Formats: sequence, C-alpha cells, structure tokens
Amino acid sequence: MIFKICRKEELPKLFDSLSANHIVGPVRKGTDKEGKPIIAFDIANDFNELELAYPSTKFSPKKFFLPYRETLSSFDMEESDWQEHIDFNIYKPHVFFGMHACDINALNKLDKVLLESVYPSPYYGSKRSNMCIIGMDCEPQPFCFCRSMGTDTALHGFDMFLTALGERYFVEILSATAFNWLKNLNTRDPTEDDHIEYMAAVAKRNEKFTARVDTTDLTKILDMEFQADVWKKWGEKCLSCGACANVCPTCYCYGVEEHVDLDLQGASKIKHLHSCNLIDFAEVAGGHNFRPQSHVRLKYRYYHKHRGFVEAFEESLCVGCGRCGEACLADINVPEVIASVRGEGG
Amino acid sequence: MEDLRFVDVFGETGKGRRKHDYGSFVYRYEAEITNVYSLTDKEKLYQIQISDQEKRKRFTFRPGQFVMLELPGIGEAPFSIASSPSRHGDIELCIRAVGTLTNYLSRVQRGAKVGIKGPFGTSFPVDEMFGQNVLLLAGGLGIAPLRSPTMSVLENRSRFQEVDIMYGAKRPSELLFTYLYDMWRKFDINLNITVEESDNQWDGPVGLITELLEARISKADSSFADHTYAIVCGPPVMFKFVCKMLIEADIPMQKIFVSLERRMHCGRGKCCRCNIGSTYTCLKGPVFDYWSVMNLKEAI
Amino acid sequence: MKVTCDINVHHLTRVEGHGNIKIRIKKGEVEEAYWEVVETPRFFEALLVNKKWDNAPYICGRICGICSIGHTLASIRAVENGFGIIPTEQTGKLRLLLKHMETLQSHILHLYFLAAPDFLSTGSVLPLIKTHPEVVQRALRLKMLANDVCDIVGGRRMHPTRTVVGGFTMLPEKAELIKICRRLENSAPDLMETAELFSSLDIPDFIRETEFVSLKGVDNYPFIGGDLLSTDGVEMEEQEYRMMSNEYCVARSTSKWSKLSRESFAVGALARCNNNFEFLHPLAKEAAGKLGFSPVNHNPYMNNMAQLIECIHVVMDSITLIEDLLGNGRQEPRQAVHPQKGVGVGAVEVPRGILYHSYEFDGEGRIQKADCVIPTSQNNANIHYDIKALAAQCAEAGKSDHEIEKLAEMLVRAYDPCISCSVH
Amino acid sequence: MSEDLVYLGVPLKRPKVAFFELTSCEGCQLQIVNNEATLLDFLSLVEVVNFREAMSERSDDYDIAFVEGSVTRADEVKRLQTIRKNAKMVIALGSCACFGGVNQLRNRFQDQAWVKREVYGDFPIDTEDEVRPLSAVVDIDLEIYGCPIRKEEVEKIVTNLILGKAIDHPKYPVCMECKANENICLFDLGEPCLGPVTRGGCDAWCPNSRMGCWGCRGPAEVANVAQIRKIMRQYGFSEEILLDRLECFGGFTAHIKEFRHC
Ligand SMILES: Cc1cc2nc3c(=O)[nH]c(=O)nc-3n(C[C@H](O)[C@H](O)[C@H](O)COP(=O)(O)OP(=O)(O)OC[C@H]3O[C@@H](n4cnc5c(N)ncnc54)[C@H](O)[C@@H]3O)c2cc1C
Ligand code: SF4
Ligand code: SF4
Ligand code: SF4
Repeated sequence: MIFKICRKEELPKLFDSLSANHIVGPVRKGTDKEGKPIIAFDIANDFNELELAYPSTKFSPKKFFLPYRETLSSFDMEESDWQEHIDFNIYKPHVFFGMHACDINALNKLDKVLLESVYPSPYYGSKRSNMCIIGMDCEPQPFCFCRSMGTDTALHGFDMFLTALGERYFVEILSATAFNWLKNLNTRDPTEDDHIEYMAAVAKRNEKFTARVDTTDLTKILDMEFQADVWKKWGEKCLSCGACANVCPTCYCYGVEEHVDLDLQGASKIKHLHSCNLIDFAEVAGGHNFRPQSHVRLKYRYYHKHRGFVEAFEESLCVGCGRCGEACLADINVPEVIASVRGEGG
Repeated sequence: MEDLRFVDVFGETGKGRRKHDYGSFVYRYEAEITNVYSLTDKEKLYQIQISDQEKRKRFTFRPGQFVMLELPGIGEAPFSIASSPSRHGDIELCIRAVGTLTNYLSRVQRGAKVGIKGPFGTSFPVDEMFGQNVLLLAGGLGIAPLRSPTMSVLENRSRFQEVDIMYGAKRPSELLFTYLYDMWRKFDINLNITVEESDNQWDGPVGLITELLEARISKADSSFADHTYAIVCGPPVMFKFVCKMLIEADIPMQKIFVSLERRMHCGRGKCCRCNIGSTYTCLKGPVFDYWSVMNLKEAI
Repeated sequence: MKVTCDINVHHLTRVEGHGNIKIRIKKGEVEEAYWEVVETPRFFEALLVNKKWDNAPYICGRICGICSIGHTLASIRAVENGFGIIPTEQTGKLRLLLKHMETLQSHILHLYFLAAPDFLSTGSVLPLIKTHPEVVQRALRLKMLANDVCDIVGGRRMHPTRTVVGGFTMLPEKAELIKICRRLENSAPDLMETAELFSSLDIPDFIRETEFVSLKGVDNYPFIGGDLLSTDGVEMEEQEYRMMSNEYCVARSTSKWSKLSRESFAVGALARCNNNFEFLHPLAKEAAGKLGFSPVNHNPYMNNMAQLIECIHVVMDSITLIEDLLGNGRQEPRQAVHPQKGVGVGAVEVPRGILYHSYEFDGEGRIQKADCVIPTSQNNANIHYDIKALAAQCAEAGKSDHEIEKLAEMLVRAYDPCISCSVH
Repeated sequence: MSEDLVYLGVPLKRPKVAFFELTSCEGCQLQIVNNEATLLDFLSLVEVVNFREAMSERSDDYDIAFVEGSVTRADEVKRLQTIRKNAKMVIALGSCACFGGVNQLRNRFQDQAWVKREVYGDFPIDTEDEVRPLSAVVDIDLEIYGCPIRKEEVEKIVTNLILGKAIDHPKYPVCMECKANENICLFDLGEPCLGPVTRGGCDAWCPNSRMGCWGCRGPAEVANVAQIRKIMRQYGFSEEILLDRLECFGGFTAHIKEFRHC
C-alpha cells in the first residue's frame, strides 16, 4: 500500500478530473422533521453537491450495483420462436466518492457470493468491474456496531481511502488506477509526524463506538437458541415489510418476474430484490409456505447473516452499519436482537 | 444464445484490478421440445433437445441434478432431469401442471423453443453404490427425480447387489411411467407398487409406501443394512416416515439420500429463495444425505 | 304530418354517471320532456362530519374521477380560507397550472371521445381508431400531455398526491418543468388542427336564452377564487355562494337543482367564455372568431366550442406560468397550518363550471358541517328546460324520432355533465 | 375486430370485456382511458363490448366484467346479479368495489336517517342502510385494489388472464416498494403513513410524492395493525389520525373492529 498526504483543496480537482465518469457520492435529499439533513448516494454533477462529512446514509449505495429492479433479459417473440437480449445495464464507469468502511466491506462480502462462487453473476460483476471507490473515514454514529463485526476499517476493496487530518487527508492508495490519478494532484509522502497523527485519529475514532454486538460463539448460540421464545417477541413486533433488507448493503436475495408486453410481441424477465421477512419468501407451487410466521422469517434473516454465511465464508454477512435498525419502524435492531438471543438484556 | 462476456466500459485504466475471469454463461442453452407424452391427466414427459449440436454433446449431468426451464414471459422453474445421464443433451423432464409455467408448458406444441439452464445441484452418488444393495423409494411425483438414478442403476445392473424399487401413489390412475415397469422387471429388480386408494382395475397392494418398506426390511438378513444405500424422493411427509424406518433398520445416515424441494429463482446460489436454514438447496442440494438433512434446521 | 314520438333514453352513454332522457310528443304536442338523474348518492357532506380538516381534500377529491384535481383544490381553498391561510405566489401558480391541465385533459376527453362520435355518426371513438387514426392519435397526444403535467405537478393525474392544505408536499424538478414547457409549446399544431376539425362540424341550431354564472375576472381569465358574476347582472362575494346557487331538491333527481334570476342558469365553459371573454389569451380569441363564437352566445351546443377555446387559452397561459415559475427561484413548498374555528368557502372553476366547497370548523379544525355545490347540479335545471324547448322546436320542425333522440342526447352531452359528481 | 392472439405458438382467446359502474366516482374506468401511451395496444388485446362512459353500443355477451363502485341501492344489487349471470369472470375494479371505498365512511354512523337528512333534508332518498363491497352481494373472481387503480396493474392482469398466468397480488406492504424507490420515510418527515400495513403493488404512489399512505389497497397479507398503532403513538400521532386513515377506504374494517375492542 502506498500512502500520501494531500491538502483538502485538492479534492475538487480530483473530482473534476474524474468527471467524465458517473460520480456517485453523498448528496442532500431533504431535511427531516428535526431539521437534520438527509443524505443519500446519488449521481453528483458538481463537487459542491457532495456532503463528504455525512454521518451515515439511510440507504446503502447498492442501487448502483444491485439495483432494486433490473431487467435481466428481454425477448423478441416470433411465433413459437424467440430471441433473447441481455444487457448488463452499465454504460459508464462509476466512481464512488466518500464510501465509508462499512459499505466497502459490504461490497467485499457481496463479491464472495456473487463473484467468487460457482456461478458468478455477470450483472453484478459487470457493474463491479466498472467501479472505482474513493473511501472516506467516518464518525461513528450511536447505532454503528461495525467494530464488533470487524468491518470498521477497510483493508481492501477500494482504490483510494481518505482520512481527514485537520486540513489535509491521509491517503491510502490501493490500485494502479488510483495511483494514476495522483498525477493530477499535489501530494507528498507522509512524514513520521503524519503517521503519528493518523494513528491518533484512528484511536480517537475507536473510542466513539457505543453500540456493540458480542459475536463470541454466535454461530453455536444461534443454533442452540433456534427454538428460543425471544424470537416470538421480536416476531410480534415485525411488520414483515422488508425495510431492513432494502436498506441493508449486503442483502441480495431476489425474486424474478416474467412479463409479457401488451402487444404480445415482446417479453422481459425482471429481477427485483426481495426480503426474507416477506410472507411469500419461501412459498412454493401449490401454496405451501415453509416459513409462514413472522418470527420464523425474522429469525431466518439473522440466521443467514450471522450463522449460515459464517459457516460458508468464515465471516458474517453483516457489516454493522446499523441501517436496518434505523429503518425499522418497530425498532428491531441487530444489537438488541443478538443480545436477547444470548439471554442478555431486553 | 451467445456466450456472454462482461462489458468493460472502463477501458485501460480499469484493467489490472479485480480481474476475475467470470467466463461465459456456459450453462445457458436454447433448446427445442422434440416430443411430448401424456403420462396422466396432470403429468407429461417432455423430451428436450439442446439446439446447438456441439453444445448438446458437451451437456453432461449426473443423476439427481436439475435444470431451470424457461418459457419467456411465462416463467422459469427448476425440474429434475428424469432421463439417463448417458444421453447428454437430449433430456427428459417429467412435469406436473400445477401453476403458471407448468400449465402453459402443457399447451405448447412440439417444436417450440425453450430456454434451459444447468445442470445444477448435487447428485446421487451412484458410483459409490457399486457392489451394494440399492433401495429406490419414490412417492408420487418423486418418481421423476428418481428415474435418472434408476436408469443409471439399470444400465449398470451387474455392478449392484439387490435392487429394489418401491413406489407409492394416491390412485392407480396417478401412477407414472407404467409402460416401463415390465422392462424394469427384466433387469432382475424387485419392483413393488402400492396405491392409497384402489379402483376396480387395480390388483396390487393397497396402502402406504412405508408398508412396502416394512415388508422389505422384515425379510432382509442381518448384514443387509451394512451393505445398503437408499434413495428417497417424494413429498415431505413421506421423507419423515421413510427415513425414520431406514434409520431404525440401521442403514447408515450417510447412505440415505433424499432430494428436497424449495422455491428457486436462479438455481445458482444467488436468489436465496431455496435456503434451508442458511444452506442453498440449489448448490448443496437438492440431493442431501440424511446426516446433512438432520443438521439443517427446518429441512423436513 | 305532426310528430308523435316516445323517447326513453335509459342510462345515457358517453357521459359521466347515470341519467335518463324522456320525451313524449303526441300529434305535435309535447306531453312530457324531462331530464332525470338516477345516480346513487354517496353523501359526501355527511361523510365529512367529524373528520379533521386534512381529510377533506383527500376524501373530496374522490367526488369525481374526471375533475378530482378541481375538487381537491376547491376543498383546499375552503380549508385555507377557513383558517386564514394565504397561499404563496408559487403555490398559486402551481395550482393554476395543475388546474389548467385538468381543464385541458377533461375538455379533450369530452371533445374527442364523448362528443365527436355524434358528429361523425359512430357509437364511440373505437371505430375512429381504424377510420381516422390521425384524429385519435392527436387526441391521445393532447390528453397525454395534460395528464403528464398533472403527474409532475400534482403527483398523480387522478386523485392528486402532492396537493395539500398549505401548498404542496414537494415541487416538480426544474428539468421536468423545462421539458413540459417545451411540450406545451409544441402542442400548438395539434390544438390548431383540433380547432380546424371542430370548426368543420355542424353545430345544431338551437337557442334558448338563459343566465350564465361564473367567477368574475379582474385582470385574468378566472379559475381559482374571487367574486361571482352572472349575465343577468348579479355579483356576489365567494362566501355568499349559497345565494348564487340556491340549491333545492326535485322529484326524479338525486341531484339537486339550482336557480338564480330565472327558472334556471348555466355554468361551464360557455358561461366562462360569455362572462370573461375579454381576458382570454389572444390566440384563444382568434380561434373563437374562427369557430363562430362571440359573447354572449345562448346556444348550449356551443359549449363544445367554448371548451376548445379554453383549451387554447390554458395551454398558452400554462407556458407563461411555467416561465414565471422557472424565473422566480424556488420557495418552500408548504406552509404550516393552524386550525381555527370558523367557516371557509372555496370557489373554483372546474371543467364543467363553478364548484363550491364550504366547511364549518370547530376550534380543533374538525368539520361540523360541509357543503359542496357541483357544476352539473347547477346545470341540471338548465338541461331540463333546454330539453323541453328542444322537444317543442323539434315537434314544430317535424323531425323524426331518431333525429330528436340524437339531438337530445347531443344536447345533454354538450353540457359534459358529470352526474356522479352532481349527486356526490 | 376479433383477430386471434398467439403467444409462443399457443393460440389465445381475445376476451370480450365489459365495464360497469355502481356507486363511485367513475375514476377507475377513466384510469383505463387515461393510459394514452398504451391504450391502443390494450384495445387490440381485448374486445370492449360495453363501456357506457365511452361508447353507445351495449352487449350482454361478455367474458370479463369489470365492475367499479360499491353497492348502495336495490337496483344496483339487481344489476350486479345480472352482470354476474352474464359474465364468466367478474372483476371488482378499485377500492369502492373491493371494500366499499370512501363511500363506506357513512357506515360509521349509527343513524342512517341522519345521514340522509344532513344532505337532502326531508326530501326522500332511496338508499340502503349500509354501503357494501361487491363481494357482499355476489361471488367475485378477482379484486383489483386501489383508489384509483393503477392502469399498469390492470394491463398486466389482463395480459396474464389471457395467457392463463396466475394473478398474484403483491403480498408485502407498501414500505417494500417505498424503500426500493429510496424515498425518505414519512415518519422521518414527521408525517403519518399506513405503508407498513397496506398491500403493496402501487409502487408507493403516495409516499413517492411525500404524501403518507391512506391504505387504499387494504391490508397486506401480514398487516401488523397492533404494531402500527404503537408506532403512531410513539411518533406522536393521535389515535384519531390513525383511525381516519384506517377507515378511509374500508379495507381495514375488520382490524378497526378488533382494536376498538381492546
Ligand atoms: C430441485 C427441484 C426439482 C424439481 N423437479 C420437478 C420435476 O421433476 N417435476 C415437476 O413437476 N416439478 C419439479 N419441481 C417443482 C417445480 O419446480 C414446480 O412445480 C414449479 O416451480 C411450478 O412452477 P409454476 O410456474 O407452474 O407454478 P406457480 O406456482 O405458478 O409458480 C411458481 C413460481 O415460483 C417459482 N418457483 C421456483 N421454484 C419453485 C418450487 N420448487 N416450487 C414452487 N415454485 C417455485 C418459479 O418462479 C415459479 O414460476 C422441482 C423443484 C425443485 C426445487
Ligand atoms: S443487517 Fe443491518 S446492520 Fe447488518 S449490514 Fe445489514 S443493514 Fe447493516
Ligand atoms: S414512507 Fe410509509 S411506506 Fe415509505 S417506508 Fe415510510 S412508512 Fe413505509
Ligand atoms: S400509497 Fe397507499 S393510499 Fe397511496 S396508492 Fe398506495 S396504497 Fe393507496
């Protein structure tokens, strides 16, 4: 890894030099009832639209690599014959400005299932290989428990990562692409003092984490507590609305819908992200539902993230961004659910 | 269908990083329905041929694996391959008309084009069973996934010890592949069939498949269990009781194989819909040994 | 030979809602001629009782599928007047734009889909798809334009979602406004061809003098709020609407009737054009000339022409409105609402004429009493007396059964009655 | 106008369809005409034989009857029964037909005589004491929810009917689609919303415009009304606000009864 130091004023220059691509970053979408800005990832046309010091976004950036709805194929129908057309729906590279460590780690986890497994997904893969990431350090929010999940720092999966040190950035460079960008910027090598300051900044940030999840032996505990009554308590609250899955940076499950055009001359196959909390998630032909009760579906979500994925990939499918808990109107959040399953608290 | 590759809109700068070779979709095919046979009111047997000759030759599968079959605009769903693995890209699917796709399929004419993806999933380890007794147990439509391993066993009949097929259906009119029974029997096989409700044509046993199994086990000698494999396909209730009996008869769990059914949208471990606990039925299944099933939450 | 006929039109087609026409002529004498409204009432005025103010626009929009925007705006205006809220300029302009597009949408629907088949002697627009595809395409283009603007400004073309007491929940994007402005400008040829088409049609020759009621223009062709005016010289303030409409119940009608200086009066495009001709956009006035319209016109069939003139006016005015909106920068979309005790009235010119909503609130903004006076109910008496006069004229002229029936149907359709609305 | 339809080599029947309206605003029918971009394709897919609002021809020979509106008078009961007899399939179009719609708001008054007096004074008016959905009078084959209905949904349903595909309404609540549109949640904006308990399929039409959902499509397959009640309270909205919304279109009548009891 190569480290550099650059002044904060350099960033707009970087933005401009990359602006032939789509630049995606935190932009303001509105204000909430307390007057606080609501930030979301979207295409930014100007550096000044970016709110780089954003606390957190309600939604993960996943619409850019796992769109909520995506046409997988379209068909031209001719009598009993047909032609299939496939489009991966990416026409321009995307540069992500200001992604936090949790979202970068989420991408790394998604890669494991969607790229590094037996059947890689070309739809995801084509977006992923046309993406550059400029990461940015963050301020832990009261609901963030990424530190418990080991995702509070990003070790790979980005091109460049910026940590603010007063008026300058400590820059980590991980790809040749990002190294090339430096040509457009004024940078210098870090000094020993910079290193010390960087470590101090990191230490200070670490102190700010308040939410925690105890993951010790979690896979076993989840297995043991499979029939536990606490699930029912959470199930009673659950609205089965799928909000948690939609805001989650790592939820990727989906359903497919086949659609025939009104003129019967064309058809398309559309994928839409689903959620395991929705009632029909595990329904099969003939109407049998393997998970008809809310609490069983809710449990399944935790089970998949914190047990099944660990079994398969030796890490959890949760990055501790806390978005699901924030989005849940019924106040179901990971730290409390896990604590209750462990028999602690609530 | 063309082999698909990723677009790389990044140009040179993007290369060199994250350079996976995802390859092409070698598992998608255009195919043609070459023949359709009506088996009963609800089930039909479809012969499907992969259109491209080269690809057809290269299409191989193992007994128990499934394909995703698609009618554009109508639906796509998983079906076990019901034909012998020695027949490569000429496959047969036995399909019951239960919903949108399967009903429309039953109206489609011979010669129609369909999309096939696969083969996917795990298989019954027929080679492992050489030199052993084999119990093939099917309930209802379970005979469809069972047909492929059955064909494999028959084609290599001399390499197995005793082979039993036990098959149960609700009514005689719902029995599938009746035209094959005489042929199967020629291979020195104990074929026993039972129905739950008889009609005036039926002269075989009436009852549940468990009764056939009980009879079989009761006349087996003491070393039988140690040298026996079992393959079980059928509805969840059947699994429960049949597997219980097999275990009680001391057949080792890792020698009992079942094929499970779940909702699937991709067949490739992406849509999550088929997960049992957190295991993908499409990747780690649909064929599981009983030991694995026992370790899955909510499997049966 | 003297005419004898018995015409009984049950559930008149190509109008909104259920109404019947009955004409019986014996040996040249009109024995019976009436307009009957058999629509089932929904009792909206009662539904609102005890509901909080914010329910009113949401529920009242559902009075009518065609003019849901008009009802929503009238309801909002009544609430705002009750609470002393004065909409910002931006809100006013956006509301007018929305209103205009509903007017365009509704008039085009009426002209092409409901009225034109009569002139072209078909039962519906369906055969025209094959015989006059360019006409149908043009109608669809204009309607789509109007509807698309409604989506962008009001959130939805029917039962709008962005219109609330105090303003809007959100504003249209600037880029969207620019786009629709272009589309409006480009719609001129379609409008001119529409005028061309309708000027070639034979408008039945029938005159019955009546009183016309509408909002009173001050320096604009009026659509939202203001004073009330009649051709017989009555002028009143918005909150005195009851004295303008004087609703009463009659047999054979679930819709109420109205009267002012005479036995009946008319509202709608014709009334507006008659009362406020001078405020029309120059291009609309020019079209009026071509269509043979000049105020005051007493031929009810000419309502179709008045609608067409208004189509041109609203498109031209919308372009100006959007230019203003784009030029003025964006203000907060919505202001706070503080309920108070009192009465609020909202008068709005909807496609079929002047519409009033009025609510009486308690201190918490809960509705104690509600009243809605619908254009079609104000027109009902006029339709009825027109039918009587038409029957007499036809009897005298010795027209055939078939002709009389067609003329009577066309007469009712000319009013573009919204019957379910009038019964509400 | 009866050319045959073919899809994947399978010949399909072009259905004769009829549109009828009972007590309603006729908006749902109008929504179908409101779909200018695809109207002509729609009209070539079906044969419209009855549509009073748009055409003069009428026929009693139809396969599918779309019926809008709720039942409020004896003559409507008869009309509906006749339609049921003539049609192979009766589809309730819109929330009035499915649940009673806004019309059923008057069912909340004990005294129906008062309701009549409030509007018509002493003038006699013929109406039933209760506003009813179609299903309370005849068997209904399919319900299309919404006030108004979404034209895209009707088009999809009609296409699927012709193809013999199963008609599956979304079972999940509006929130699912709202989140997929990345809307700001109305609760964050300080507004109430019934999205968490209302059946999806509208693509979060109202929340997309920052208007909280009023539940026009009725309850989702799992409608945790007890929880939304707690949520509303927690966000500072009165029971009245919740009730206003729940009772607006009639979809939640059963739930309201339930929680009035506790
Ligand atoms: C591994 C496996 C092998 C199978 N083999 C056979 C077979 O050999 N013969 C046979 O007749 N059936 C088989 N099935 C069941 C078959 O997949 C369903 O009957 C089929 O999906 C019904 O589709 P449909 O569109 O007609 O039904 P509908 O109920 O109208 O639609 C169901 C939709 O759900 C989805 N779906 C995916 N997987 C399933 C599932 N397992 N059950 C229900 N819905 C599903 C599909 O998108 C499908 O279109 C198998 C299932 C699995 C999982
Ligand atoms: S499960 Fe919740 S906390 Fe974990 S990654 Fe998803 S949204 Fe974030
Ligand atoms: S706005 Fe309404 S529908 Fe959307 S997420 Fe919030 S509660 Fe759900
Ligand atoms: S958001 Fe709610 S009220 Fe609006 S259309 Fe959807 S279901 Fe109806």
